[in-house]
Amino acid sequence: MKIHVNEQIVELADNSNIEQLLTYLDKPLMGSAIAVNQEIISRSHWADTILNEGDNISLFQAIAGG
Amino acid sequence: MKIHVNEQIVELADNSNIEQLLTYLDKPLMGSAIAVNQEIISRSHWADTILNEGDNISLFQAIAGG
Amino acid sequence: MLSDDELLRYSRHLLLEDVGKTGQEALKKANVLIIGMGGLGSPASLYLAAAGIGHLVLSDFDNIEVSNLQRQITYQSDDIGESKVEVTKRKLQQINPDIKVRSINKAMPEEQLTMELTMADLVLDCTDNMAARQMINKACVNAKVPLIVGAAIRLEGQLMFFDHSHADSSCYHCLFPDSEEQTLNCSNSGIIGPVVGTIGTLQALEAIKYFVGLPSGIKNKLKLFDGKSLDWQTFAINKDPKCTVCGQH
Amino acid sequence: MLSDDELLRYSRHLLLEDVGKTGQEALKKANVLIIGMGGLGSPASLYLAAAGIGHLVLSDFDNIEVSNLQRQITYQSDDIGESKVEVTKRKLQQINPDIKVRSINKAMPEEQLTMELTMADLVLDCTDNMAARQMINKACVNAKVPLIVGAAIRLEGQLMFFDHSHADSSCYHCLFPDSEEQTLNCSNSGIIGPVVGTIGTLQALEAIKYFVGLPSGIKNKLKLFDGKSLDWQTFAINKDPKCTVCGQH
Repeated sequence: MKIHVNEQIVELADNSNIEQLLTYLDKPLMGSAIAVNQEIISRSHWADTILNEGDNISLFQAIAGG
Repeated sequence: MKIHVNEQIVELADNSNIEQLLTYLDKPLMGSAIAVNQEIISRSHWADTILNEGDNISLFQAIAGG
Repeated sequence: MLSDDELLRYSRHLLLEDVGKTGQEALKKANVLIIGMGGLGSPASLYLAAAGIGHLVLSDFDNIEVSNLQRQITYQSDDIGESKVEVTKRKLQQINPDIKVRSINKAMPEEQLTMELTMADLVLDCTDNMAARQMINKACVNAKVPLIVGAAIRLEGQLMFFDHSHADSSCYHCLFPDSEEQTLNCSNSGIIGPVVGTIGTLQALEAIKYFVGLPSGIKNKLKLFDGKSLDWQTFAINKDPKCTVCGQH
Repeated sequence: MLSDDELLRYSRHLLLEDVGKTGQEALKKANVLIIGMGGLGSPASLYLAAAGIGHLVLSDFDNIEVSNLQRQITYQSDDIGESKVEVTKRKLQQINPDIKVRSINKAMPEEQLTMELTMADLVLDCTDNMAARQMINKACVNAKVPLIVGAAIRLEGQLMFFDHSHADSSCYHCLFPDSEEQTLNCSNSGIIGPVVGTIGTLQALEAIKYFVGLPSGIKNKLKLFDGKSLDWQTFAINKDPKCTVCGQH
């Protein structure tokens, strides 16, 4: 299936969950947040959140500065 | 036809132009700007811009303050 | 009650249906704790003092350095070496002699923060490190004090509002559960002044709206600001029932 | 060339790939004319001075009144009665002694504005009335000087960037062709400080980006800010070929 990650198209196996996406992207888990279709998914739900064709994924880091 | 004006649904005669919309809405022309689907339409094109079913119209006033 | 001087000073508020006399009196009664007097705390504290927030408490342990002056608009060159909170306190009182400003010139340990929260109606997190952000969030959750979080680096900003007076509010830890320090901060990654300025200014806006009774558009939301495009993205933050800070653990 | 003091002062810029030494030197060479030292001009001028814009020209004819202090964060209570440009000039020099600041303590007639534009790389419109806005736009179109326009009232803001160094740029008059005064301004409708502060701060951001060579996300665009929801709308402004200011009339 095709999903969008930070506005880039990513081809991913059907029924992948968020943890599998992050492993596939080789992105750091530390300090990361992830949203599916503009809704933040808590870390505790990354393993049980199944992604669907056409989902818009936003992946970003915590900013600590100020 | 149905169009959206500042996120409200407005029922308008087919093939209406922007001037006709403003007359229908009884809105002041002075200081107003109008956008159709996120694009500003110059005052000189209000009479020849025909609206279409489903168009998103934004109508707002110039702000002079600061 | 507002004095004649206050009626003049706040006339641009009194003209607003959304503020008016009632709103101005609510601002006058308000107690706001601002933690961090850097790039976020500068505009946030200036705008809140100007708006007539009656009681401001400022916390920071830093002295002013020349590299702060590129963006921390409260400070001037001859303030270098002085305490940020003391200089800010003096300037806020010069802007608005009607308000009370108290300074805490140290890094507050958790117990002191908890004590301060018993007197605060609202907290602005204007800090610059993850450990402080997690501690402030936890203390605000426990004390049920609303928290407006700002953060910025490079040309990017983040803004959140968690109203911990409501038990169903999500929290900063639901969004960012990692307490470990990020490698990226202003000192090693740089920052454009007006980017952090925009976020701090919006923290002040949300604070004013909170006290005058205007609904916030960003409760349990995260706004991401891209200073390159000037685009904003908005994300809903659901409460994580398993959150070790705000969940039913 | 940057001095050792400048390398320290601007270290948070020098860390940014998008600015660096080249960008900082471009800021140092830049000439910016800011017209209006009110709610927009306050943060805009503070952030540009802090960022190291080498030459700032400030124009306003007002003296400071107590009702300004609710949002115009450059000014303090004991400045009341003094000239806005003189007080701002003094404070900007205190923030950053390395830059040059010149003040124009009057309403500039068109000829003087045109003369000033021969020395300006960029103009910020921070005024508070439609007549001034139309005059500034026309002069910038004719002189081919880029113009960043800010405006705010109540809880609403508007932000635009017209790069008149390009002949195909649209202009303020393409968007708002009416020169007649609007009935709504800050004096009769009120304003929340951080709303006008956000717009002025973003004018400064766009100015900094322009000089360091970062593309603007808002050229020939209008950003509308709703301070109640914190939502932004973006509109494209096409050049009106029949525009009496920028068109081929």
